[in-house]
Amino acid sequence: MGANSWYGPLADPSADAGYGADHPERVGFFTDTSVCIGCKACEVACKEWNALPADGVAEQGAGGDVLGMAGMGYDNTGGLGASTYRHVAFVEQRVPATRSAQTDLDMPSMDLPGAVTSGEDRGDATEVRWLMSSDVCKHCTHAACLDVCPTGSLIRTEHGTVLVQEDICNGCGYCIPACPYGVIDQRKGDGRAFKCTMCQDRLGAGLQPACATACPTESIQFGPLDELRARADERLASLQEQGVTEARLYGHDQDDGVGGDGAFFLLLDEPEVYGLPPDPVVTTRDLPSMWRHAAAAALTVAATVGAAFLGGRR
Amino acid sequence: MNSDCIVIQGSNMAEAHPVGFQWVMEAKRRGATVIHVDPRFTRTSAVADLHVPIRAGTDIALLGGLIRHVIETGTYFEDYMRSYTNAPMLVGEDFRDTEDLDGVFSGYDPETGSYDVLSWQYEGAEVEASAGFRDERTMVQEHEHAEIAGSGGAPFSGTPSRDDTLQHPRCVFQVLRRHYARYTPETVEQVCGIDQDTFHRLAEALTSNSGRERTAAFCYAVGWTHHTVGVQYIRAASILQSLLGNIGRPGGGILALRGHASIQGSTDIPTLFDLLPGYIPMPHAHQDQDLDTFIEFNAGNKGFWGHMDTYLVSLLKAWFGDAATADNDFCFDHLPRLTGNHSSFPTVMAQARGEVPGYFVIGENPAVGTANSKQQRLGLANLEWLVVRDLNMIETATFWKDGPEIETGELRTEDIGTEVFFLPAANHTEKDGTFTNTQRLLQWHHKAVEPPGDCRSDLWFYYELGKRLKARLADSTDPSDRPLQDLTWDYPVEIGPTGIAEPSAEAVLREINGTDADGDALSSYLEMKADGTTSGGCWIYTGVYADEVNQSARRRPGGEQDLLALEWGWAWPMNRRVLYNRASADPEGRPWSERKKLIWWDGERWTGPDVPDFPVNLSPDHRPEREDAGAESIAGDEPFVMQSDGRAWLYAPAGLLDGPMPAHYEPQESPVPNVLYPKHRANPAREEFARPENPYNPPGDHFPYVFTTFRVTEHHTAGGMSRWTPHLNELFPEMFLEVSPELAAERGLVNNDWAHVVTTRSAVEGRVVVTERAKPLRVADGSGGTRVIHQIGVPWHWGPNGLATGDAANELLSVALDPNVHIMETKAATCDIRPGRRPRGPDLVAFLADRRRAAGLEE
Amino acid sequence: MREWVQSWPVRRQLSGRDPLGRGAAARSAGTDRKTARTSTADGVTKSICPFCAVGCGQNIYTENGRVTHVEGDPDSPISRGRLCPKGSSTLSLVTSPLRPTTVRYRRPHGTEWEDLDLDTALDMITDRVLETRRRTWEDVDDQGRHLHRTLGIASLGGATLDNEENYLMKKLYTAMGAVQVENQARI
Amino acid sequence: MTAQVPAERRRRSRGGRGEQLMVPDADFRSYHDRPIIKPPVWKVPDVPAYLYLGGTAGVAASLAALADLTGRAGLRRSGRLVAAGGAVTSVAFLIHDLGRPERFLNMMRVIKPTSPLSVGSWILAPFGTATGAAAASEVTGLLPGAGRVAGLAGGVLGPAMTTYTAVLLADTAVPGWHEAYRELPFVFAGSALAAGGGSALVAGHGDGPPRRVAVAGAALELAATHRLETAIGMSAHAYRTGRAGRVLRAARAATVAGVAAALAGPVVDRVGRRSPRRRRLLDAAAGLLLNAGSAATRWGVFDAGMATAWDPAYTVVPQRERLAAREAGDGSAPGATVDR
Repeated sequence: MGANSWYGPLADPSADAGYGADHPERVGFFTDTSVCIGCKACEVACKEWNALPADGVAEQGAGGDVLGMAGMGYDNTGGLGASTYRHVAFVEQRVPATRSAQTDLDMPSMDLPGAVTSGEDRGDATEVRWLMSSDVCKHCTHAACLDVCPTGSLIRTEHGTVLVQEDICNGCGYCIPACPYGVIDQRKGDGRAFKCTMCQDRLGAGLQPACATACPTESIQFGPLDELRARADERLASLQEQGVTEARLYGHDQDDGVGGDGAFFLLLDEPEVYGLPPDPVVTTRDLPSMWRHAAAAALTVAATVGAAFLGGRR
Repeated sequence: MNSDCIVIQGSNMAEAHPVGFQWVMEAKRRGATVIHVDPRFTRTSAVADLHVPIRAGTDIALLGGLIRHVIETGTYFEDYMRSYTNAPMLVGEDFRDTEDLDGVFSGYDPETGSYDVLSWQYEGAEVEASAGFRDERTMVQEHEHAEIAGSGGAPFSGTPSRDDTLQHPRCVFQVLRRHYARYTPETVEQVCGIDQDTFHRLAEALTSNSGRERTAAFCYAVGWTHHTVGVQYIRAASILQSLLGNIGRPGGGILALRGHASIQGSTDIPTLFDLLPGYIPMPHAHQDQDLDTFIEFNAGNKGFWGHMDTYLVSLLKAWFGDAATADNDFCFDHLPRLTGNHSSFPTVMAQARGEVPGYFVIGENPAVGTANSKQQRLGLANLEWLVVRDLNMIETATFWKDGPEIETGELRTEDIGTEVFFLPAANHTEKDGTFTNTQRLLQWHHKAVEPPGDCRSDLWFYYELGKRLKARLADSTDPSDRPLQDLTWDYPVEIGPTGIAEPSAEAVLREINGTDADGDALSSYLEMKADGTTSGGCWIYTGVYADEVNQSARRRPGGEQDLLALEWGWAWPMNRRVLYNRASADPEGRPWSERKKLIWWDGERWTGPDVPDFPVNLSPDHRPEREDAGAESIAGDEPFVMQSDGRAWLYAPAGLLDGPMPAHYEPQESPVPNVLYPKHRANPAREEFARPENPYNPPGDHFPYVFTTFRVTEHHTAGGMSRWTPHLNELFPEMFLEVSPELAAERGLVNNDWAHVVTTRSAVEGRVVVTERAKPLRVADGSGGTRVIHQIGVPWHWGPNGLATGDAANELLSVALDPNVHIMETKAATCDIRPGRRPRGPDLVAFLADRRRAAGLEE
Repeated sequence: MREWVQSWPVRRQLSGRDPLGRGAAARSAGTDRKTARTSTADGVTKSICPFCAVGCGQNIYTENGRVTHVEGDPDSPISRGRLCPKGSSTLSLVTSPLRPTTVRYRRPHGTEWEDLDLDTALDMITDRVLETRRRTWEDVDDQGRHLHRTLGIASLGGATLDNEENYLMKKLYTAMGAVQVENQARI
Repeated sequence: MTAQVPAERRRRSRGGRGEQLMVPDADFRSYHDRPIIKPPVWKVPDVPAYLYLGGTAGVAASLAALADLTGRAGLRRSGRLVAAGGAVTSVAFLIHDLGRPERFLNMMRVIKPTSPLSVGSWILAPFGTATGAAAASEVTGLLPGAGRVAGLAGGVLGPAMTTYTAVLLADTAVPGWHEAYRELPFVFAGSALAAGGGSALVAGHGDGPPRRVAVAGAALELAATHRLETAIGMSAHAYRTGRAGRVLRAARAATVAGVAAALAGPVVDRVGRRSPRRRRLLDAAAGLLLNAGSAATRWGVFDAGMATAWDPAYTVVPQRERLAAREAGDGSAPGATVDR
C-alpha cells in the first residue's frame, strides 16, 4: 500500500497488493482494433479454454440464455458477461467517402484523361465503414470490482491482473455495478461473478492467454504492459502518419480515472461508439469523501437522537 | 505477404480464411494496397483499402475492362508478356470472335449447345485432342486451383507461327485487344454497376503495383468458380496477371482459397469421376483403345506432361501389382470407362429416376449442402441403399425421418424404401493422415486418441470393405471380378489400445509416393518408368516419401526457417512453393528486379530460396533439338513447363469448351439482359437440366432481385462440422438474410424480423439483417435505360439438424453448370423476398406452385 | 483452530504487506493450485486443423486417452499458432456429447433407427455392393465399346478426407468398376 | 474525424426493464443503445428491504440505549426488539440476495476499508450480536447487566448502521448513486430516523424523544431527497421520472402524512378530549406512514439508480461533459467531476 493506492498512476499494482519484489512483471493486452477482422476467434478460444457455457445473447447487460439473433448485425454476443470474457463489437457507420480515396490508397489523384466521375461529388459522398473491436476486462490499475469485493474473492495477482477466485466468491454482486466498464457479471444458475482471468492458469504455465494465442491478425497482443504501451505508441504514430487521424488510444493513459488499463485499445472512433465509457473513473476515488459524508450523516443521526432525549420531559 | 497490391475478388477471405488472411494484413501493414471486389461489403471489405461493390455474376466484364485498360494504356509488363506469354502466336484464319458472331465464338452448334474447338487453334500447330475426344481432355480442375491450371494445357504438336512485333492482326495480342475493345469503363459501369471513378482507382492500384519492381496478386474462391462461366472467370484473371507479369513471381499469382482441409487433396488424388490420381484423365469408352493410344491422345509432347506414360504405368503397377504386366497393358483394361458426364448432378438425377441403387456419402451432407437440395433428397429417397459416414447425425442420414418433404407431405417415411446405414466416423485427432492445403502443401496429422465406440476412420472402412470384397470374390471366375482380385490391398495393420485394427496410413502414403524396382521409395516423379519397374499411386505426390521419410510430417518450426519454410510439410510438386517460378527471372535468367527475386541462373544451375520449377540444369539459352521429348524439349526461356508451348496463355487455343477467351455472359438467372451480347444472355455452352424439380426462374418481375450465397466465419459450409458446437452456434444462432435499407423499405422488411426468399424451387426464411453494407447498384437495363439491382446475401450454413437450425440456402438454387468442370452456379441467381415466415407444410407446396404459375412456368 | 486463524486472511492482512486485503493476503488456496491443463497433459500430438484449406497447425493435448485441449501450433509457418473461431472450436467438435458413436440402421420403409453391430453392418454393405454390382454390370455398350463398369453404385466424398482415404476410395471404386465417384470439390 | 452518425436511439422493450428512455434525447452515441455499465443484479425487495431494515434497526438501537439510560423501559423494550428484529431480517435479506448464500461467512474473510459491504458486514455482525443479546435479555429477563452492555453497544453502532448503506450504493459506477454520494447518507440518515422513531410510535412508546426523532428525521429525509432530485446533475432526472419518480412521490406523500399524523397526536390531545385509543391509533398510523415512506424512499433510490444504469446516456453524457470541460482547459484532473 503506497501513495497512489486508491487513485492515480501506480507503477506496480502487484507490489501495492503485497507481492514481493520477485513477482513477475505486469502483463496485459493491447487490442489494436484497426486490424481486427471480427472473426470472434478470441471469443471461441476463450470459451474453449475456460470451459465457459454458451450463453446465447447477453440480454441487455445481464447474461441471457436466448439462442437467437440479437438484431445487432453480426454481434450476437451483445456484450461481456459472466460466460463471455471476450466480446467483439461491430459498428456500422456512414463516413465521408474522401477518407479512403485520399489517404489509404497510395496513388495519384483521379485526373486520368477521360475519367468521368459519376455519382455525386466525392466531397459530399459517404461510404460505409465497419469497425470491429474485441472487448475484454480492462484489468484496471485501480479496479473498483476488486476494491468493493467484501470477501477478498477479487484480488490483484502477481501478474498485475485482476482475478475472481471462484472458491471464494459468494455472489454478493457488488463488483457488478462497481465496474465502470460493465465487464463483470453474475452467472445465472451458478450465482458467482465471473470475468476474464487473463488466463491466470496459462500465465502460470508461461503461455499467452487463449484469445491472444488464437487471434489471427495480431489485433489482440499480449505481453508486458510497458512493452505493449510502447508498441501502441508506435502503431498510433504510424497510423496517424498514414492519415488515419481518427485513431486514438484508449485506456493507455496512466493519468486517467482508473490509473490506466491493463488491457487497453487502439480505437478508430469515440469509445462510447464501441460501448466503452468515454471517461471512466474508479468509484473508490471518491470513497474517502463518501465515508466522510456517511460519518457526518451518522453523527447527525446520533445528534438527533441525543437531542431528542435532552428535553427530558415525558 | 510479398505483394504490393492484393485484389480479393470472388472471395471473402477475412471471413472464410481468417488465419490465411493474417498474411494479407501483414502485407497491408507493410504498405500494400488491399482491394476487395465483392457484391457484399464483408469483414474483408471492412479492412480493405477499397471495396468495389459489383453486381454478382459480372466479374468477367470487370476483368475484361481491366484487360482492356492494361492493353490500351500500355501498362502491361512488356518484356514479360513478349517472352513468357503466347501474345505473339498467330491464331488460325478460321477463328471468329464473339465480336464477329454476336456473342459466340466460331464452332458453336446451337443444336447441342456446344463448340467444335478446332477453329480456335494456332496457325501452324495441330491441336491433337479433337472435338470428338474432348471429354478425354478433361483438364486440371482449373476452376479450383489456378496455379496448376497450366498442368493441363492441351497438347498440340508443331511450331505455331508467331509475330514477335505483336503487330500481325491475327497474333494473340491483337486478337485479345479486339475481343476486349468494347469492355470500356462505361461498359463496366453499365454491366457491373461499378462507377468509373472506382474502376479507375482499381485499375490504377493494380497497374501501378505491377511490373519489374512490384507485383500484385489476386485471391479468389468459390465466388469465382460457382458460376456457369466459372472457369472463364479464372481464365480472365490469368490473362490479366500474365499481361501484368504477375505469375511465377513473389507476391504475384492467382491464389485459390479453398474451403476444406483437403479439398486440394481431393482433386490431386481425386474422388472425381473424370480423373485418375495426378490429373491423369479417366479413360473413355472406345472400340479398342489400348494404353499406347490412350497415352498418345492425352500426353503432351513437351514439358512434364510428356511423361504421362510413366505416371500411368506406375499408377497401374501400384494398383494391380504383379498382375500388371507389359503384356496385358499393365491392366489398363481393368479401368472402367466413361461415356459422358458422370458428375454429381447427373448422378443425382439418375438416382431420382431410380437408376442408381447404391450410394456412399462420406463426410458430406448433400441433403442440405448441394444446390437444389430437394432434387438431391428425392435422389436419396429413390435409392436401394445408402451408406452415410459422418461425425454428426446430418440431414443426409435423416432425410427419411424429418426431411422437408416429410413436413410438406410430398414424401411419407413409410413409402421411402432406402435402406440407410449410418456409420459414425473418426475425427482428425483419431487418425493419421495427410491433408493437402490450398497451397498444395501436404501436412501430416498424427493420431492423438482412439476413436470411441463404433467410430472408425474412412481408411479403416474402405480397407475393411475392400478386404471383404476380395475375400468374397477370391474364387470367382467372372472376368469382371478380376480387377478386385488383382487389386493390391495388403496394408500393414496397427492394433490400437482399444483393439481397432487400423491400416497404416503411412504405408498408403508410401504407396502413393511410389517405389522403384528394388522396392525403395522414389524421390521424384522423374524416376518413374513406363516399363513397369516403378510403381506410384499419384505421380505429383512422388517425393513425399523420399528417402523413406514421411516428408509431410516434417515440422521444423517456422521461426527457424525463411518465409518459404521448405522444411515444414511437403508441397507438390517436388516441394516447390511458387509454381512457374522460372518466370521470376528474365529470359537470360537474371531476376527481373532485386526486390522481386526468387530463383535465378547462376551460370550453372537454377538457384534461389525456392525449389526451381524448372529443369535445374537447363540453361536459359538452351534450345531443344526435338519437340517431343517431354521435359528435355523445353527451351531455357520457357517458364510454363506444364504448357505445351512453355508459355502462359492469353488465348487458349485448346483445352476449354466454352471459348478461347473469356466473354461476359450473364448468370443462368439474371434480372437484366446481356448488354455486351444481347443475343446470348448466359454462357451458350453451359449445362442446363430441364427437370420438374429443377425449374429455372424466368427473367422478369416475378423474381426481380439477385441473391448470392455466402459463408460467415463462425460456421463451416453446410454446418456438418459447426452446427453441433455450442460456442459457434451462439455466435450465429439463426439463418439470416442480408438486405439494404432501400430493399427493406421497398419490401417492408424489418431488422431482426422474419422474411423469406422465394425462387421457383423453394422458399427459405431467415432473420432480416438490414444493413447499409448492402448497396443497391445501378446498371443498364438493356433497353437504353438503367435500373437498380438489389442484391440479397443468403448464408448457407443451416439445416434442420443440430443446435442452431434454420432453412438451407441450397433449397433456393437451381442446377446449371459450367461446361468445363460441371460446377453449379450458386453465387448469382434471381429471387423475390417477402416479409414474414414462409408457408409451412402442404401450404409451401401450394405457394410455390402458385409462384411458378404466376411466372408462367406451370399452367 | 490455530491453523485456521493463521490462514485467516484478516491475520495475513494485519501481518503482511497487503493491509487492504487486495492481493497477497486475500489469495485463496484454489488460486495457488491453478494449473494449465496443457501442463498436466499426458502428451501433445501434432495435427492440422480440419476446417478450411489454409492448413493451420494444431497441437492436440491429451490426458487419459481423451483430448483435453486443442490449440494453434506456434511452430507452423502457415498459421504461426493462430486459429480462427472454427479452428478454436475443435475441442468441442472432437469431444461433442452430441456425437453419435454407434452404428445406426434404418431398414427399408422403416420409421425408426435401429441398432446394428459394426461387423454386421460391414457384411451387409459388402452384400449390397456385390449384389448391386452384379446386377448393374456393364461390360460393353451397344456399340461394343469396352465399359467394364457399374453405374449402380455412386459415391460422394467430403473434402475433409485424408489423401490416403481418398486414395483407397478411388482405388477400390475403380477396381469395383464404379465411376460416379464424386467429391465436394465439385459441388 | 468524427463519423457522421446521429445517435440512433431505440426504445427498449425487453423484459420490461428500462421501460422508456428517461432522458430527453441527449446528443450522445452508444453501442446499440446498450448499457455501458452492468446494472446491479441485486433483487427487489431484498436489497431495498435490507437498506430500510438496517437503518430502522440502527435508530431503534440508539433509541433503546438512550431509553435504557433515561429509564424509559417501554421504549427500551420496543427499541431492543425492533433493533434485533431489523438486524436479523436485514441479514436474512442480504443472505437471500447472495448468489451463494452458503458462503455468507466469507464476508468475514477479510476486512476491507475499500469495500462498504465489508465494512458494513463488520458493523452488522457486532450490531446484530449486540442487539440480539440485548433483545434476548429483554425478553427473558436474564442477565440484565449484560443486556445493558449489549444494548449500549448496539446503540453506539446504530448510527453507523443507518449510513454505511448509502456508501454501499454510492461506491459503484451507477451514475444515479455515485453522483449522489454526498446526499445519499443524509437521505438514508433521515429515512432511518423517521422509520426508527416511527417504529416506537407504532409500538406505543412514541411520546417524547421518538416523536421528535421521527419528525426531525422525516424533515431531513424530505430535504435531502429533494436535493437528490434537483442537485446531482443529469442523474437527478432519474429520481423525478419513471417508476423511481412515482415511488419517491409516494414516499414523500407518506412521509408528509406521517409527520402530520405524528404532530397531530399531541395537538389533538391539547385541543380536544383526550382519548388514549384515538391517540394510539393516530400514533400507529403516523409510525406506519413514516416507515412506509422510509421503505419507499429506499426503493425509489434503488430504482432510480437502476434506471441510470440501464440507460447509457447517464454514463456517457456526464463523462463527455467532463472531457469537454477538461479540453476547454480548466485544468481539472482526469475524471474530476464537473458538477455543482
